[in-house]
Formats: sequence, C-alpha cells, structure tokens
Amino acid sequence: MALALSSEARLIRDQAQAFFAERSPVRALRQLRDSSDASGFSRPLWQEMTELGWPGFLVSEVHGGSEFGLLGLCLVLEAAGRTLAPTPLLSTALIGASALLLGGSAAQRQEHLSALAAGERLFALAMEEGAHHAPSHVQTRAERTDRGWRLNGEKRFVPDGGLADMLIVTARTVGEAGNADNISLFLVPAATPGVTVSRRVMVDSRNAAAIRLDAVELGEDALLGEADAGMAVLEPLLDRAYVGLAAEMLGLAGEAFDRTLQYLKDRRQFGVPIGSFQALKHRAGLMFCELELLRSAVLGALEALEAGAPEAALLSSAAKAKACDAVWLIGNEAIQMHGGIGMTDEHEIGFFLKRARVAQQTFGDGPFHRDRYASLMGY
Amino acid sequence: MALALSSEARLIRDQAQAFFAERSPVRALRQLRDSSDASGFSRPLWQEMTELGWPGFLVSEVHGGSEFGLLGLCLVLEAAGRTLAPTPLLSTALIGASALLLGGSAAQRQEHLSALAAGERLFALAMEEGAHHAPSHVQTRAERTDRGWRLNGEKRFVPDGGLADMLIVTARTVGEAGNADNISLFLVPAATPGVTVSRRVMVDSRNAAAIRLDAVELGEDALLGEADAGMAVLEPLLDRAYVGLAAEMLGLAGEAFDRTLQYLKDRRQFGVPIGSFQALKHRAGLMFCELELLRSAVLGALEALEAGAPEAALLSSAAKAKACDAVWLIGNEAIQMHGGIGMTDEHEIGFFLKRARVAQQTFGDGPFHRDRYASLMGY
Amino acid sequence: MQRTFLKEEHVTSLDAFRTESRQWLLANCPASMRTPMPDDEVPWGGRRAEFRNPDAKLWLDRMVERGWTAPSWPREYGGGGLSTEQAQVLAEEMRALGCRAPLFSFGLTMLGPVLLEFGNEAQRREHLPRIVRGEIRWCQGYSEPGAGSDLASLSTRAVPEGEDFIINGHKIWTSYAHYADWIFCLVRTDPTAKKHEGISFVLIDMASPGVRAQPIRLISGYSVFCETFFEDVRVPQANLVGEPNKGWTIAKRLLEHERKSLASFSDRHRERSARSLREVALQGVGAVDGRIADPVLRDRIAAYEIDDTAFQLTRRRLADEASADGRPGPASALMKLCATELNKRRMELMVASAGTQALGWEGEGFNPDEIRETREWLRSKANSIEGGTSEIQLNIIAKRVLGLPD
Amino acid sequence: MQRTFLKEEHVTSLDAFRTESRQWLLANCPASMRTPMPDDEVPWGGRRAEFRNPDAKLWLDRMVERGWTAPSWPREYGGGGLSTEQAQVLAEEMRALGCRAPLFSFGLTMLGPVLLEFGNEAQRREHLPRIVRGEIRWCQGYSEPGAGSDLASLSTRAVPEGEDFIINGHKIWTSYAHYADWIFCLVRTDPTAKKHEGISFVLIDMASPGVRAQPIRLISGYSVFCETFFEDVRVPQANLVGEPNKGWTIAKRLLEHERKSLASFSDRHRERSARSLREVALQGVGAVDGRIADPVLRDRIAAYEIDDTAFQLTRRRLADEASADGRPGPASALMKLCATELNKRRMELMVASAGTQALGWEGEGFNPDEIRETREWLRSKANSIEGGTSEIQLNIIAKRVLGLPD
Repeated sequence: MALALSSEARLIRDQAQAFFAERSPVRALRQLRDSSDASGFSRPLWQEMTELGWPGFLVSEVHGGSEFGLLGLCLVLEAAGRTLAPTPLLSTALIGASALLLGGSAAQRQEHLSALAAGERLFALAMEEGAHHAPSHVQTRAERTDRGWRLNGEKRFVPDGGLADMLIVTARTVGEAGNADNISLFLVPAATPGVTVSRRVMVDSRNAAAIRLDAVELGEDALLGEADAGMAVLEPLLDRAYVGLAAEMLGLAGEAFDRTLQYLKDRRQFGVPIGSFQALKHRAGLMFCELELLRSAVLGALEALEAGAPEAALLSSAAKAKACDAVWLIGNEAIQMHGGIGMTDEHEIGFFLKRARVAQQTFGDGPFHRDRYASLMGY
Repeated sequence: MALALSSEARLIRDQAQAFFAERSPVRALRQLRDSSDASGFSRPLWQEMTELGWPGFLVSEVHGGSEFGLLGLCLVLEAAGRTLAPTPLLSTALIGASALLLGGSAAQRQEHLSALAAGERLFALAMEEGAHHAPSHVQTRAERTDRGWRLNGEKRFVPDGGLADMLIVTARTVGEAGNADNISLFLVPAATPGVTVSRRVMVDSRNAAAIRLDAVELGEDALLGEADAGMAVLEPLLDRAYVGLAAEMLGLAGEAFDRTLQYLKDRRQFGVPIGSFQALKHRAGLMFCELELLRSAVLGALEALEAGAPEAALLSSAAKAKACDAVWLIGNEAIQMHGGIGMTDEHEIGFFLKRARVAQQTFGDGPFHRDRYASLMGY
Repeated sequence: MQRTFLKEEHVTSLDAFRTESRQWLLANCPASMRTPMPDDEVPWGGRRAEFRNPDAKLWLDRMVERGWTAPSWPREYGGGGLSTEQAQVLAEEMRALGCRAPLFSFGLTMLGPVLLEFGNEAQRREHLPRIVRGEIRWCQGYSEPGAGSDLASLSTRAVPEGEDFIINGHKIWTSYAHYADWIFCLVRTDPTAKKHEGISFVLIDMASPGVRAQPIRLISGYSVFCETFFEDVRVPQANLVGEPNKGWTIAKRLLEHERKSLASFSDRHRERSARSLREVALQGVGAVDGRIADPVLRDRIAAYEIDDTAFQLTRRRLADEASADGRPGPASALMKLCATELNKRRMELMVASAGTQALGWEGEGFNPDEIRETREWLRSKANSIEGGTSEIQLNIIAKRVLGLPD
Repeated sequence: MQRTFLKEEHVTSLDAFRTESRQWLLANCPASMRTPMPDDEVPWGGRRAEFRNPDAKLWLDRMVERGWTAPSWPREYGGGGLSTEQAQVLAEEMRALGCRAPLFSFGLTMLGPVLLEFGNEAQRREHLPRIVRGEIRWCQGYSEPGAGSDLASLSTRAVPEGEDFIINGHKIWTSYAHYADWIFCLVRTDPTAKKHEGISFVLIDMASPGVRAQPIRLISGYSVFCETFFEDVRVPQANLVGEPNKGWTIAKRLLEHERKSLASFSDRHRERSARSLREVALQGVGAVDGRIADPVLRDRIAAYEIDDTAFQLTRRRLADEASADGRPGPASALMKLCATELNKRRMELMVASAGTQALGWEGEGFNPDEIRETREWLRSKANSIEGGTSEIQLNIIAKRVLGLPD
C-alpha cells in the first residue's frame, strides 16, 4: 500500500474542508462561546454532517453506515481541526462506534449502531479521574447486584460529556487505582438515575463535563466486553482515539501554520514583509518540518490500524506525541509571529492556541506517549 | 557583598589570561597530543604556574600557600579553560587542597599541604566506577587489617590519574554500590604496591586513567576523615569540584563563543559577512544569554561556597548544570557556524567541542545536576 | 582567613543605613501591607486612585513623605535622594520584610528617569513631584497599528498652531490608558525628514478634548491595553520634552527603562502567584517519596528553576557591575529577553503540571488559583511581544552588544 | 469490509515482480553479502577497486549483469530498466533479506541522473555503463575555500584553448578525491557574467597532468575529504555537460540528488552501527525492570525514535506522492535537513548514554564499537554542513516551498 491518499480519499477531504470552511468557520466557535451556548456545539450543523454520512463512517451498511473506515473519518477530523469546529465526531463517530465494534455484543451493536450512524445518539468516553490522562487510574467502583451492576464514582474532563446520550464508563470491581486489572467498561445512558453531568467551561470553549455516578443501577447488558477485562477493549479503543485526535491536531496545526505564513507575507515592518527576515524564515521552515513529520505519523498510524498491524499501538502513540509537539511549537510561534494583534480576542489565531493546549492534554501529552512508546518498544 | 569582581580579582584574572594565552595556547595542547606525550601536560609549564603561586591558592600561608581563595582559583581555571590548557590545577590545587582542608587531620595537612602548594605533589580523585558520575556508586572494598586498611577495586576515568602522586580513593567497608553509607576516603600514594595506573586516551587528549587496586595495604593514617563517613567530606569536596570545573567550562565556552563571533564577522559569503544574516545573529544572541547566565551561576555559587552558605550545594549543582548547557550549545553552534573549516583537525575550534563533551561528562552531566538540585530543593 | 575577591562595598555606612531603614519600615509599614498583594489592590495611584484597603493609603503617604516611592530621585523633586547602593539596600530590606511596593507607576519606572535626563526644569518641577506622590497616573503612547517592532515608522502627527500642537493619530497597546491621567507620546513633527529624525516626545493630558481610550479584549479575557485615538487634540508646545524632532533618542532611552522594568515585572507576577510551580506539580502529578512523581516533568522544572536562579544572579551581577550613571544600556535587552522567556516557560510548566485543571476558563470545577493560572498562562504570551519583541531584543544584542554587522 | 483510502498500487504485476526478485536474490546473493557491512568493505568500485571479500566481487558482477546496480536506469546504458515502483519493491526485498548494496558510488546517486537529464548521447554512452559496472569511481568538485554556502561565487577557471579547456583552481571537500578516477566539476567559463551565469559543468579525468588531491584530516581523525588542486589541467571541451555557462542549472539539480542521497546516507550509517541507541543506553545507565534506568534519557531517546519513525514514514510518503519524473525537487531540502539533524541527535544521545565510555579516542579501555561511536559522533557534526548546510536547506524551504519573500 502506498502512503498517499487515493483520489477517492482526496475527494472526501476536499468536501470536508469545503464544508467546515463554509458552515463552521472559526467565527461559529466564537458565536457559540459568546452566546454561552450550554452544549458548545450546533445541532443543526450536526444534522448536516449526518446527512453527509460522517457519523456512520465506521459503521457497516447493515446498520446504516458507509464503512468508509478510519482513514476517511480522520480526514474529516483533520478538516474539522482546520476551523476548530466543535463536533461530536471524535466522541461519537470514532470512539462510540469503535467501542461497540471492538467490545460490543451483537445485541449492543444492534441496539446502538443504527442510531449512532444516523447521528441520533451521541456518545462520550468517561474515563479520566485525574487531571492527566491515565487509563488505568480508575477508582470508580462497579459492584455486582441482583439485576446487574451498581456504579459509584466521579469522572473528570469528559470530552462532549455534556452532549452525550450514552456514556462509556470505566470502573473497577476490585483493586486500586493504577492497577490495570479488574477494570470493566459500561454503557451508561446519561439519563440513568444517579448520573449527574456538569459542564466544565474550558479555555477551548468545548463541552467537557464532570460526571458523578451515585449508586447508578445498571442491567447485565450494560457491560461492554468482558467483566474485569476492560483494558482489552480500552487499549485498542484508545489507540484509535489517539490517532483521531492527532488528525484533528494536524488540521489545527496546519491551519495555524498557513495563517501565520500568510501573515508573514502580508505584515510589513521596516518597509518589507516580516517574512523576509531570515530568523523568521528559518523558524517557519522548522515548523513546516514538524508539520510534515506529523502528517506522516498520522498516516502511518492509520495504515497500521486499518491493517491490524502489530505496530499499531506504537504508531498511535507516536502520532499523538508528534501532534503534541507540533501544536505546541506552531501554536506558540503563531502567537509570537502575529505579535500584538495575535494577543487580541478579536483576532482568531488565539483560538488555535487555546484548542491546541486542551488537545495536547486530552488523551495524553507528549511525555505520556513517549513513555508508552518506550514501554511498547521494550526499553 | 557585590556580585562583581574586585580590582584585585580582575588583576589575577588578567594575569592568568595573559599567561595562558602566551605560555599555553591551544597549539600547545595540539603538540602534547601529537607528540603522544604520556603525561598529557607540561611539567615546565607547571613549574611556571607554581611560581605564580596558583597551586597554593587555597593553602594557608603557614604551609606556603597564599590563601587567595576559591574565587581566585576559579578565575585562573576560567583562564585555563579559554586556551584548553591541560593543568593539574583542578585536581591538585582545588580538589587535593580542599580534600585535606575539609577532611584531613592536622598530621595529614602537615604532611601534604606544603608539597601541594609548592607544586611538588600532584593529586587525583579516584572515585568513578562507571561511565557516569555517581559518587555513592562504590564497589571498591576497604577491609580493616592489623596495621590499617586493605583496598581492592577498580576506578575508572580518573582525571589526571596518570600524573598524580597521591590518589584520593573512595571505598566502602560494607554495603552495596549505590548506598551512600559506609563509604570512606583514603589517601593512597600512587607508588603503593598493588596500585596499577593505566592511561586512557580520551577525545580531549588529557590524562584520564583507569586505576586498579589489588590488595593495596595502607596504614591507619591513610584514612581521610572518619571511617564510614566519607560522604561528609566528599559532598562538600564535590561541590567545590563542580564549581571549579564549571569555571573552566565558562572559559571554554567564552572563548569558543568569541572565536565564533569573530568568524561571523570575518567570513564572507554572498558578498557580506555571514554575521549579517539574521538567523545567525539571533542564535549568537541566544548563546550570549547562556554565557551570561553561566557566568552569574558560577559567581553565585562561589559567593555561597566562600560564605559557607546553606545554599552552596544547590548553587554548585546549578552552576555545573548551566555549564553543561552552555558548552553543549556553544560547542555545537561553534562547529556549525564555522562550517567545513571547523570540521578540520587543522582548525582549533574542534578542540573546544572535544573538551566540552568530556567536561560535560566529568562530575555529572546536566540531568545529574538537575536531579540533585530538585532533591536538594525537596521535590 | 581566606580572602574573597568579590567587590567589597562601603560596608560601614551602608550597614548603618540598613539598620535604620529596617527600623523605620518595621515601625511604619502597616501589617496588612506586609502580605502578598492581591491583583485588585495594586496601587497605581492617579486622580481616580482607589484604596480598597485604607492601610494602602497610609503606607503610600508615609513612603511619599520620605521620598521613598522614588528612593534614588533627587530630593528637590520629592525623591529620596539615596545612592544606588542605598536604594538597593532599601529594596533588599523591603523584600526581606515582605513590604508591598507603595506605588506602581509608569511615571516612576519610565517617564521619571527620562525627564531627569532630558526634561527642562519646568517640566521636572511640574511632573516629578506628582509622580512621586502618585497623584498622576501615566501611560505610554508609542506603538501604532502600522508601527510595532518598526516603531520609528509611526504616523501620529503633531502640527504646530500658535503655541500649541494639534495632534491626530491612533496609538495601540497603551497599557491602562482608560485609567490614566496623562500620556507620554511619540508623535511625528516633521513628515519630510527620515523616519527616525522627525519624531518628538510630548506629554499630553488625557483629559484634553479629542482623546479617547478604548480597551482591547485579550485572549486571556483581560483588558489591560487600549487603543487610544487623538482627534484634533490641542497640546501646548511647552509639553515637548527635549528638542523638536529629536524625540527618537529619548524614545530609545525610555525603551531601555521599560525593558528593565519589564524584566522585573515577571518577578512581581511570580511573587503574587498563590502557588509555586513545584507545589502545582506535586499536586498535579502526585509525589513519590516526596518527589514529583513524573521524573521528566521534574527535570524540566529543575531546568527552569536553575535558569531562573542564574537569571536572578545575573540581574544582581549586572546591577553591581553597572556604571555609576545607572542607565540601563544594552544589557537591558538581555534582561528583558530572559525575564519574559522564563516567565513564559514557567507558565507552560504550570499547564503541563496541572493538566486539564490548568485549562479551565471560568465557573464550577476550578478554584480561583487555577482560573488565574489559566489566564496568566495566556497573558504570558504577550511578555515576549510588549515592550519590544524577543526578536527585537535579539537584534539589539546582536548589534549593540556583540557588534555584528547589519 | 471496511475500505481504505490509501492509494492502491498495481498490485498484481508488482506482486509477481516481488516474488521473482526475491527468488533471484535468494539464489544469487552470497551468504556473506547478507551480513552487516564493515566499514572497510564498502564497495566503492573504481579502477583501483579492492575486494577484501571475494563474494563482494561476485555479488557485484551478478547485480551488474541484471543492471540492478542502477535498477531504474534505461537498459541501453546498462541499467535495470525498472519502473519507480519496481525499483522500490526491489529495495524493499533487498532490505528484507539483508542484502548489502552491491555498489556505492557518487556516479550512481549524483552524476548518473544528471547525465540522463542533461548529458548528450556520447557522454551517456561513455560514462553511464562504466558507472553501472563500478569501473569508474567519481568525485565531486564543487566547493572552494571562498565558495561554501555561496557556491556560485566559485573561482576555478576554465579557459578555452583549441579543442580543450585549461583549468586552474582549488576545490575543497572533494570526498574521496584521493581514490577517485574522475571528477565532475563546476568551473567558471565566463568571468565577466553575473556569478550564476558564467559557470559550466565539466568532467575531468583525475589522471590528467596537473590534478592533485590532498586528504584533509578531520576532527574525527578520518580523512574522507580532500583539497583538490588544478594546475593548467587540459580537458577536452567535449567533456562539457550541457551548454557552456549554463552549468548552474545542472549544479542545482545535482545538489537535489545529493541531498536526497545524503538523506539516506545517515540510514546506512545507522544500519552499519553495531549497537542501537537503546542497547547503548541500557548498557550505559543500566536497567530497572528491563527499562532504561534514567527516565529523562529514556524520554529523550523515545522522542528521537518517534521523530525518526515519522521521518522514515515521511520519506515513504514523499516517494509515494512524488510525480512520475522522479526528480527530487525542493522536498529534498526537508529530507536532507531532517535526516542530518536526526543523525546528529542520535550520536549526541549515544554520548549521553554511554558517558565517558563514549569519549575514548584510541587504545586500551575502549572496545572497537565505542571508539567508532566516538569518531562517528564527531563525524556527524559535518552532516549538517556537507551537501548544503542546514541553514541553506532552511533558506530553500522558506523560499521554494513556503514562498517567503527575499
């Protein structure tokens, strides 16, 4: 297989870019923010995305999806990243669908996949309990009951947690936080008694939520995958999430870079465009290299994930680590090179910095993924 | 106290700079290297330094020294660093004298200090057993005997080990490598039976040695400080060694920077001096900042050491960490900015890179000293 | 006894001054003025000065009486008349006792030194005492939308008319202009001259008709900067400082003072921070044996703290080495560059340490410290832009310190 | 079944080619040619070629017979006539089986492609088959003491005399000139024209009277580069490639090929390294639970390996995206920059990992791997200088890829 996009893929990418540029430019995010919209996203826009089939990209045709696959979905996420569009695509189309495909029973798939592909049911992964990504750091308790399970615990920083109809929750039956064993995954309807969802207003203006689970009673069928073997589902699920988010970050970094490059050509000081100053040129060149490396890392990880290759986990962490490097460098340089105007709320470049840092902290920052990479490599 | 040199100190510095520039320029190091001189230093030159009183800068007048103190000695070391002069000053005048002052009995001082101050007896600290600085990583054994002690073990990378008349050796009575307890310090004449000194030819052409100790029999009086409490002497001794080496590295970095700056002004390409290119200007500016920070870090540590201030250990590690940063950055940039000519053995700038990397690895690299700094700060 | 080769000071007389100052401070600094200063109690002074805490007024009055809001200015203009060394001792004692600065003001840090060097006697007598007493709050009218790093390309015009100038133009990044009483301003008085040669330095009462200041909202949510518009503003020509068309020399000197002051500004921020970096890290990633659990983060924090220590030592060293005139000179570029880049690093490490808790914007789920850290992180991005970008500082170092060719 | 959107290849025919190639390689590559290549067995070819291992000669002969020393060159010049995709498959199979390259040569990587594009038929017929067969070893006469990054300011003169040129000048950094049979050289043929417009590209037999190559000793102790002096050297004008005074276009294209080849050169170094970075680190700082004991070093090594992985993927991606003409273009600047900076990082990490054991120069106390690592560390510093400095690569990216103004 070549590591280049097919003409069909380029079509999808171009369509998605045109869609977000027209229907969800950065000013749409600003409007959501300034109107203090409680959901942090636009339902009519989601409806339009649904009509384009995006929620069902991973879902089989039997359940109303298109089976366009992970690469196609990531091209859409990259396009969304370019305009910082807040969409439930990552949480629902990628994570929700992958959770069901990787761990769901036939009945669970039957129950959820059609609604998911139709954009009618939104998902969120309620996993973190601390301020840093730590999949096995689970204190939330799952007790067996007569009719199934009872959950108690608190989840933090659940992306799209305030929108979701269904929560994918990690909980443990025994053991202590940090131990990777005895973790199970549950599908929890957000409307279940005992579930309290509170929005957290983050710097990127998206819908992250804190979620309390107070004696939440669930049936047997809430269990996703095997009891006590949640990591067997969660790990491959997270690999996909890492790459999906890295794809969004690629879009974000690419757009922030393009805007900065344009500014370097347009802004004049000392009678010349500031992009003619060699120190800025060289820094632009280094940003370009980071971006090219990130693009390849994302494509390489997608190739491995789609092929089910053994190096998929390794390359997923590599992609997220590179994404963190790139948005850090480019986000900071974008502000510095825009100078004062970049510090104003009126200018859009600051939105890229804000989203960059949240995306960096979501699903593991650079050091997390380098540590995981080293562990997977056996050193 | 002001953090600036007194006129007396400036005199010492200027005298030392003039001395090394005239009597031991970089080509003297080249000659030593190319003549395969077994000692890696020049005895006649040492004689001249002795006449200037440098070996006795820390030694009291009673023992023939000048008591000019650590700062004065470090100004000489900085000057030596500027021409990469291989001298036993650090090992003998700083480490040897400090070991006797910090841990020596009256009899030991009486026996050694006059000879040391007169430049007649050279010292070396035989401490490392691995390829990285690790003061408590001691496997060398010290057993009690009827008449004193018996040592067995192997030391690596002993700076000036091949020149020294007296070795300061770390050994442990019980316990395992890594344990900081039960380490003792010994004064071992290099001529003692069972001591085998083998020169190691390093990239900086100085005299580092591997030393074997095979059933080396010593008297009671060989013990420096208390038995099993060697770290109480070694730690403050190493603080001084860190700063002394950092001072030498300051000289090295300062000279490499000055030469590079001159090259930027002299070398013309595209019809202009290459120092007119903004990318190189900015990088030169950043090097200058590193150098200024290093100079202050060294002075600050010396102030604290001379005052016996509690933050002396902290500032000593800060100085060595900054010295490692500065010689790394400036050594590498010096080669890159000199371009092809800097890669030739004929040009002298490469000698700075070689000494830089050895000095970085001597007595702890940046990560070692940052780790120590954090530990001393309690985090 | 071993000698030291660090420069010795006039120990005896300074020691006496130190003792005396300390006693006075202990007797006169109200207890509440020896606590960390909250953001909303910064004493900026001015016609509309507010004192949430009456002790702050008392403290200001007492310090003004001794001239110690401007310790090294001459007594004739209300200053303290101290030598550089004495002023440093006073600062050390205030730091040691935790005394708040009685007054923050661009008049003290920027305009005053320039008036002392370039102003005429009438201007000094009119403005310096009011700065010392905190009666007038000044702001700075330098940058324009088209004149940022290239400040000398400014186009705000001052046209003589009788004994006045008529001023028209548009300034930007005028910090706190919406609270200021007066502005010191660069204007173009000769549009035909080369760009550096037609600029003058004038003082303008913000109450003059035609002046309008409009706050700019920043990415941090703060609005400390303004755009300031001048529309046919009439200013007496007597308000010109120095010679007409020679304002660029004054402007450059003032920028040196600004850089020096910005270099210490990040310290003030840090001193006001409720939580140190290592506290945030220990809380954010947890501790193992009392040490920050993440060794990579720990290494980065130690690297930052070592650099910061070296920077603080450099500040002391450069002050100690400085020539007697006390003018900042090109070293201010190094100080400004290092201080601001260090502060940005510190705030990035705060975010890395606190993770998602450092990225809250407002509302539930974040305590006030966390929200302030988020905002300060964003605010810190301007450090390396305002008062001359880091790129401009590097240009200055390359040219004026290292002598590299154009 | 889920679809993929990665570009599909002509799978069927390529698969057949892959199978066939593998079988041939298995049958024809001597066992000893499937082991890592020691430094002293690199098969550079040439009139004075030496084969320490007779299998190397056998392997070269067999590959030459199929044209697979230059797999994608046309068959009429002795090449393999493969498509780009087939050549890539062949390279993959050789890598998978661990086959050594049968021939290293600047003729293959640099001169050949340029002769194919710019040479006349006589020149192709004369030189290409001899390159393919490894009969002539070429070197490159580009830089001069006064013309490094500013290559076009070169001053070696070629003056016509009858049917010849008389050449005088002084080249530097001519790699392996002391072993080479011929040199491709940039010379000034019109000293009155603008500097880019008076340059020609000529081929010179190193055996010509008046040519002298003198090795330069490097900081690594190696001497792979020479200074090459031309003193009244007579060269037929028929050896001019392309038009007179139009050599700069050819020179730039050749530099692109050189960058591309340098980008993969560091790989070859790495493949020949006896020890991987992580082996050196595990040995140098020890292991805790099988992991590198120093977590900060571990993080830096992982960061390097991730960047290197991303770089290898970028190489693949750019090859897959490349246009059909196979010319490297400005992307070669990115590849050259990343490859060389990565190799320098790798060698610095080697030193950081191995500590003082990585800094031995010669003699007792260091094993051959360690000595080689020291030398390679020093050698690596030239990576970002030779073939166009990293600064030049960044200039090219800024101008030709990003379109930033001069």
